[in-house]
Amino acid sequence: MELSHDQLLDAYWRMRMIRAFEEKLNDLVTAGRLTGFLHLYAGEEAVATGVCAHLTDLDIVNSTHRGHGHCIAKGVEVEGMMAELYGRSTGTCKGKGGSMHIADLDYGMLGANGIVGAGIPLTAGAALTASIKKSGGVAVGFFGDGATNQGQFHEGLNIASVWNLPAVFILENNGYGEASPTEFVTPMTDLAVRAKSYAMESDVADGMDFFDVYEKAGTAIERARNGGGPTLLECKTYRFMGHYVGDPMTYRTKEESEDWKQNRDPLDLFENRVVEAQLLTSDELRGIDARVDQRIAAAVDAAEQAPFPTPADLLTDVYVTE
Amino acid sequence: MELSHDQLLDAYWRMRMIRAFEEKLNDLVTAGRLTGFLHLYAGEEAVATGVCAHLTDLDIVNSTHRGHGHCIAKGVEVEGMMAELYGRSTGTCKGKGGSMHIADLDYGMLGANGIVGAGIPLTAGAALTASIKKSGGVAVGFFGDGATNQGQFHEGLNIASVWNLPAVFILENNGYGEASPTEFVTPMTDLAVRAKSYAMESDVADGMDFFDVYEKAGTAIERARNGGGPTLLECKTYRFMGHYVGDPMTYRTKEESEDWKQNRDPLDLFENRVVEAQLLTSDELRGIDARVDQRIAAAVDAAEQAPFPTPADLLTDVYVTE
Amino acid sequence: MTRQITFTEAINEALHIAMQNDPDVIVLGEDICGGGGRKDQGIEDAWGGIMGATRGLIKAFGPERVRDTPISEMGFLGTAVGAAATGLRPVAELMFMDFLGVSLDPLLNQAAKLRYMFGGKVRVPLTVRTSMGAGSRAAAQHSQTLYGITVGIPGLKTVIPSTPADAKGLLLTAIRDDGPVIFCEPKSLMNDVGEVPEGDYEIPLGKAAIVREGSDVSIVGMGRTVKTALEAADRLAALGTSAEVLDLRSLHPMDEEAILATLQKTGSLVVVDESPPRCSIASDVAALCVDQGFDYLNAPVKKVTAPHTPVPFSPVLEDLYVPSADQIVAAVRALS
Amino acid sequence: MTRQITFTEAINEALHIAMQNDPDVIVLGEDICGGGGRKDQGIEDAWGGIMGATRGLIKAFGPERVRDTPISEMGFLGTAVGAAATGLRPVAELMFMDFLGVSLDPLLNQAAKLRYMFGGKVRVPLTVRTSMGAGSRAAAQHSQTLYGITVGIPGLKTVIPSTPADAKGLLLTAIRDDGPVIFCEPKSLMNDVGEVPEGDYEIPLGKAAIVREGSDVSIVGMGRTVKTALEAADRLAALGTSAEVLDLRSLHPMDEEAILATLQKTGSLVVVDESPPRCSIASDVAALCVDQGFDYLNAPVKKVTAPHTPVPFSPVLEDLYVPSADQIVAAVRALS
Ligand SMILES: Cc1ncc(C[n+]2csc(CCOP(=O)(O)OP(=O)(O)O)c2C)c(N)n1
Ligand SMILES: Cc1ncc(C[n+]2csc(CCOP(=O)(O)OP(=O)(O)O)c2C)c(N)n1
Ligand SMILES: [Mg+2]
Ligand SMILES: [Mg+2]
Repeated sequence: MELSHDQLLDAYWRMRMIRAFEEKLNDLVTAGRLTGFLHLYAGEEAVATGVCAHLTDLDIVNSTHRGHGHCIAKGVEVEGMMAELYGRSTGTCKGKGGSMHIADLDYGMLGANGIVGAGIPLTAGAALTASIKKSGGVAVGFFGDGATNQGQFHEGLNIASVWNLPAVFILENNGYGEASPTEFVTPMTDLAVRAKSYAMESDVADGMDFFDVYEKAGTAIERARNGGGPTLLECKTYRFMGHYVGDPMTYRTKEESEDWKQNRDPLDLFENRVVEAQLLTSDELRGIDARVDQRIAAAVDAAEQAPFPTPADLLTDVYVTE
Repeated sequence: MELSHDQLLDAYWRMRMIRAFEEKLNDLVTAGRLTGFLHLYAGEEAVATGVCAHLTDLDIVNSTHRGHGHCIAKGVEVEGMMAELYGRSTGTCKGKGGSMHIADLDYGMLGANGIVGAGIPLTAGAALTASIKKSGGVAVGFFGDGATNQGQFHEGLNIASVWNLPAVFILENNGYGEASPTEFVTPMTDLAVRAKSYAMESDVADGMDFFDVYEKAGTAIERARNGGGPTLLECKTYRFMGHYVGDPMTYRTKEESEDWKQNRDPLDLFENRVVEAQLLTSDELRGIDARVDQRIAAAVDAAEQAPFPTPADLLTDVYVTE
Repeated sequence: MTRQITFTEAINEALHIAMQNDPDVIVLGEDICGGGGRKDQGIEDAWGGIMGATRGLIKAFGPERVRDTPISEMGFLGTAVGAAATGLRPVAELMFMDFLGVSLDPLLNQAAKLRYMFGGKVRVPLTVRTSMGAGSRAAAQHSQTLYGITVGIPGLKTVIPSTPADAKGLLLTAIRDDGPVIFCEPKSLMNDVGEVPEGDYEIPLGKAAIVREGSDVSIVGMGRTVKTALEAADRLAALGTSAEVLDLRSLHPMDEEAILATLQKTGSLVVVDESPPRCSIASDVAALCVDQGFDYLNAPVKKVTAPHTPVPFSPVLEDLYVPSADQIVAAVRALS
Repeated sequence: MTRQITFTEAINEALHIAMQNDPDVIVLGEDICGGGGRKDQGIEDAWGGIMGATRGLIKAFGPERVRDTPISEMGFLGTAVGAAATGLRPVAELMFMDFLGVSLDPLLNQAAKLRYMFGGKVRVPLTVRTSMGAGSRAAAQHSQTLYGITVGIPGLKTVIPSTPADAKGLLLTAIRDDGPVIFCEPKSLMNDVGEVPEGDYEIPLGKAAIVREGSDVSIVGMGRTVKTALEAADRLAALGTSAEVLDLRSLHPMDEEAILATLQKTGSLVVVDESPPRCSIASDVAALCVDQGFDYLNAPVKKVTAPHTPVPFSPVLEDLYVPSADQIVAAVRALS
C-alpha cells in the first residue's frame, strides 16, 4: 500500500502529537498542575496511527483506559482533550469524563473505557449498526494483551464472527497488564492464535513499525468494509512509561525499557525509514515537531484558562430530557 | 484401558440408571405428579459414565442445569435425588435446591448449576484446592456447547491452564443450546479447537460410545492427576428429549432425533459391543434393568411419602450459624 | 373494547408495533427465534424465546433485525449498547433477571454512564426485557427479583407492569425512550389475561396508578405484588378497612408525588415488594414517607417483602417465600 | 499503645496474620504480586496490588498461596468460590468495586447461594476485599459505592471499616467467617493514620460503634462518611447541638439495635451514605426508623447521600458529589 507525501506527513504529525501530548501530561502531573488517573500511550504510537490512517468519518473507534493515542489518531482535537483532562467545561466531555472516558462521537471516537475488555462488545455493536444500516463504515476496537483474558473479549469476538460484522480488533500486546507480565497470567505470549476460537482471520504486526501496522490493518479494514468479516490483528508493542503516571514500575528492569526506547522507538524507526528513502526530509519533520509543541503548549494554556463546569452540571446528562 | 467384568457391569448399571431415572421424571411431570424446571440427560449417558468411571472419592465433579446424569455417574444415591426433586426434607439438599442445584458433597458432587458456564471456574477452584493441598484429587467440570460461548468458559480455562491445575473439562456437544443449533451462535461446530487459546491439551470423543469416552477421559484424568495440567475433552453427543420437560421442540425435526435414538443410543451401542465380545450376557443386563427399575420405583414411593421441609427451614442455611 | 389477551401476547404485540413503526428497532436475545426457524428442514415457526414473547418476529421482520445470540449475556448486551450508541434502538431479551450476574457491566458501567461520561454527546436508546420473580418452582438461580440493583444505578430507568395493558403501553414507551430502560416481566403474571387496547399507545414512565381507591390505609405494590395487594384489599374491606392500592409501575423514576398523595389521604402505608428487604424499593418508599411524608404519618410504615434468603425450590417453602395477602392483611391490622 | 499505622498497613498486617495462622488462607487478585517479583531479573519486591496492600505476602508465603490472576474477575472469583467450597479460605482482591460489573455472578449466584441450595451441606469461607468510593479523580467507572448491591444479596455479609484499627480487626473476622464476606476499603481513607493494636484481634461482624456520644440528634455513617459525620458533629457542637455519631461498620448484618438505641436517645436521625440514594443503606436505616423506631421519632429522618448521578471526573464536580459536613449540618438544622 502506497502512502502519499501528505499521508506520510500526517502519520508523523499524529505520532509526534501523541508522544508530545503524553510527555506533556507526564510533566503536568509530576509538577502537580494536573490530577487524575492517567494511562499514557507513549511508545505505542505506531499502532493507533497505522490503523486509523485507514479510517474515515463513517468509521467508529473504541478504546481503553489508555485512550489518548486513539483519540488523536482518529482526529479528535487536542484542545478539547486537554481541557477534558483539566476537568473544564470546554472539554470533549464537558469535564465529566476525564482521561479514562475521553470520547468524541463527532470524530467517531466512541470513548476510552475504564473497564478492561468492555469496549470489545461496544465495537461489535457499532459494527452491527454499520451492518444493518449498510453505512459502509467499519468499527475498530483497540485493547491490550491483558484484556484478552476477559470474558468480554471472548464473547465479543464470537458475536462479531458469527454475525460476520465489519469489525477489526486491534490487540496491543505490550507484554504487561499493569504490573503482571503476560506469561504470568496467560499460558502463551503470542495471542493472535485466539482468533481460531472464533474461526476469525488474524494477523501479527510489528507494533513499533508504522508501515507494518499500516499494511496489515489496511488488509483487515478492507476485508471488513467489503463484507469479509472481522479480523484480530495482534500488534507487538511496548509502553515507554509506567502503567499509570506514578507507577513505581518495580516489575520490570530499567534495561528492558531502555532497550526498547533506544532501539525500537516508533518515531525513530519511522524517521529513519522515510528519511533514508527520501520520502520526507528532516526539516519537514522538525517543522512538525515545532508546530506540535506549539499547539500543545497553547492547548495547555487554553485549558488552564477555561471555565470549570457549574454546580448545575453535576445533575445533567444522566437522562435524556429534551 | 481394560475394564473388568465388575467395571463393565457398573458402567451399564449407571447408564441404565440414568436413563430410567430420566424417563421416570418425564412421566411424572407429564402426569402432573412432579413439578419443577427439569432438564433431562437421556441420550448423553455414555459421557458422564465414561468419565466418572475413572473418579474416586478424592475427586470433585461439577455440573450444569442438566445434572442428574453426572450425579448418578459420580455415585449420588437416587433416593436422595428423587426426594430432592420432590422438594422433600429427605432430599440431598433438604428440598431447597431442586433439579438445577442438585448436589451432594458427600460424594464429591459440587452441584448442578443453573447459570450456564458458572461451573467452570468452580471446577478450577476445586482443582486449586486439590493442587494446594496436594490431595491427589482432580476436578472434572461438565458443560455444553452453548456454554463455550460464555465468558466464564474462557476465563476459567485460561486460569486452569496458566496455573496448571488438575482439572478436566468435559464439553458435551449435543448440537444445541436450548433451541439454537450450534451453527447459529458459534462460527464452527467442532469446539475442541478452543483449547488452543489456552495452550491446553484437547481431544474429541464419540460421546455415544462409552468406550471411547472412557479411554480419552482416562488419559486426560491421568494427566491431570500426575501434574500434567488440564484438558478440554469434547464429546459429541445428542439429547434425546426436549431441552426441558415441556419443550415444544419446534427447532429440530422428528427424523433427526429418531435417527439418533434408533442408531446411536449409547445403551444399545454398549450392549451390542459387550454382548458381541462376550464380556457380559444379555441376562446380566436384563437383571440390571429389573433392579434399576425396582430401585427407582421405590425411590419414587419413598419420596412421595417423605416429609416436606418445615416453615422454619425457609430461614436456615443462609449463613453459617454454628 | 373487550379484547382479552395475555401478558405475553401484549408484549409480543408491542414488539411488533415498535418494529413496524421504526426500522431502527432490532430485537436480540437467546433463542428468541430458536435457530431462526430452519427453513431447509421445513421448520418455519420460531421458538420465540423461553416465554414465547418473540414469536412471529423473525417471520415478520427477518433475520437482520431479529437475532438469536450466543449464550453470551455480557457480550450481546454490550453489543446492544454499542449499537444503541451509534444509531440503532435495540430491544434485548435477558432470559432471566438472575443472569444480571453475567451481564451487569454493559448496564452498570456502559449503558447507564456513557451519556454522562461523554458530557451529553450520546444517546443509548436500549431496552432490556427480562423475566423475573419467584413462584414457578425454578429455584434460587432462576427466580430472583433484582430490580433493586438496576434502580440503584443512576442512568437507568426500571419499569414493571402489573397488567397486560400496562405491559404493552409501558414497553412501547420504554423502547422509544432515548435512554436505557430495564423492563421487568414478572414470570407469575405472563399467563394473566386482561383487556388490552388495539394499536399503538404509550404509558408514561414515572407515573404510578391508583388501582383501587380507599381511605384508611395505603398499600403500595409493583408487578406481581399489586395483585396480592388487591386481594388483601378485598379481604380488608370485608373486615371494615378501606385500603387504597397504588401500583408504582415505574421503579425509577419513582412517582414520589403519588406515594405522598395517597399517604396524605390515608395517614398510613404498607409497601409490598417481592424482593428481599435490604436495599429494596420497599425501603425507598418507607424512607420517602419518613422524610417528605412525616407530617402525614399516623403509624409506622410496614414493609412486606420476601425474607432475606435465596429462593427455595421446595414448593412448600417457595409459597411461604412470596409475599402473601395474609401478610399484607396482618401488617395493616398491626398498624391500628 | 500509640503505634500509628495507615489503613493500608493495617490491612497488610491482617493479611499477614491470617496467612500465618491458617495454612488454608490463600490470597489472589490482579497484580497483587505484580508478576510475583521476577527473581531472574533481580526484581525481588512485589508490586503489591494497586493500593500496595498485599506487599510482602509473596515473599513471606510464596507463590502457591499468593497468586497474581489474569484480568478475569468472573473467573478468579468463581475459582475462589470453588476453592472455598472444597476446603481453602481464599481472600480475593477485586481491584475496584466497580468491577462487580464483570464479576457479579460468582457472588450473586454462587457464593451467596451454594449453602442454601445445598441444604446446608457446604461452607464458602470467601473474603472479597475491594476498593471503593469517590474522591480520587478516578471518574465514573472507578469511583462507585456499590455495597447496596452486595447487601441486597441474601447469603453475603458486607462490612466497611472507617479506621485503621477497625480495618485490621474486621478483616481478620471476615477472613475467619465461614461464609462469604465483602470487605469494602474506602479509597479516600487508605492513607489515614491511626492507632492500631499489635497482634491478632477480631471485631465482631454486625456490631456498630458509637464513635461520639451526643444527645440531640443521631448521625449514622459508614466508612468515609463517619469521618464526615464527626466533622459535622464538631460544627454542630459549636452551634449548640449535641450529635451522637454511630459507625455501622457492618452493612449486613446491620446492627438494628444500635440504630434504634441511638434514635431512642436523641429522637431524630440523619443517615449519611456516600452511595446514590436509591436502594441504599440510607434508605434501609430510614425504613427501620419509621417501622421499629416510629414511637421514638420527633422529626423526619433525613438521608444525606451522593446524588442520583454517575461520579463526575471534574474535581469541582466530584467535590460536590461526595456528601459533605455542610450537607449534614444543613440536614440536622432542617430537623428543628
Ligand atoms: C475489568 C477490569 N479489571 C481490571 C482493571 C484494572 N486495570 C486497568 S488497566 C489494567 C491492565 C490492562 O492490561 P492490558 O489489557 O494489557 O492493557 P495495557 O494497560 O497494557 O495497555 C488493569 C488490570 C480494569 N480497569 N477493568
Ligand atoms: C448464563 C445463562 N444464560 C442462559 C441460561 C438459559 N439456558 C439454560 S440451558 C441453556 C442452553 C445451554 O446449552 P448447552 O451449554 O449446550 O447445554 P445443553 O442444554 O445443550 O446441555 C440456556 C441458554 C442460563 N441458564 N444461564
Ligand atoms: Mg498490556
Ligand atoms: Mg448443548
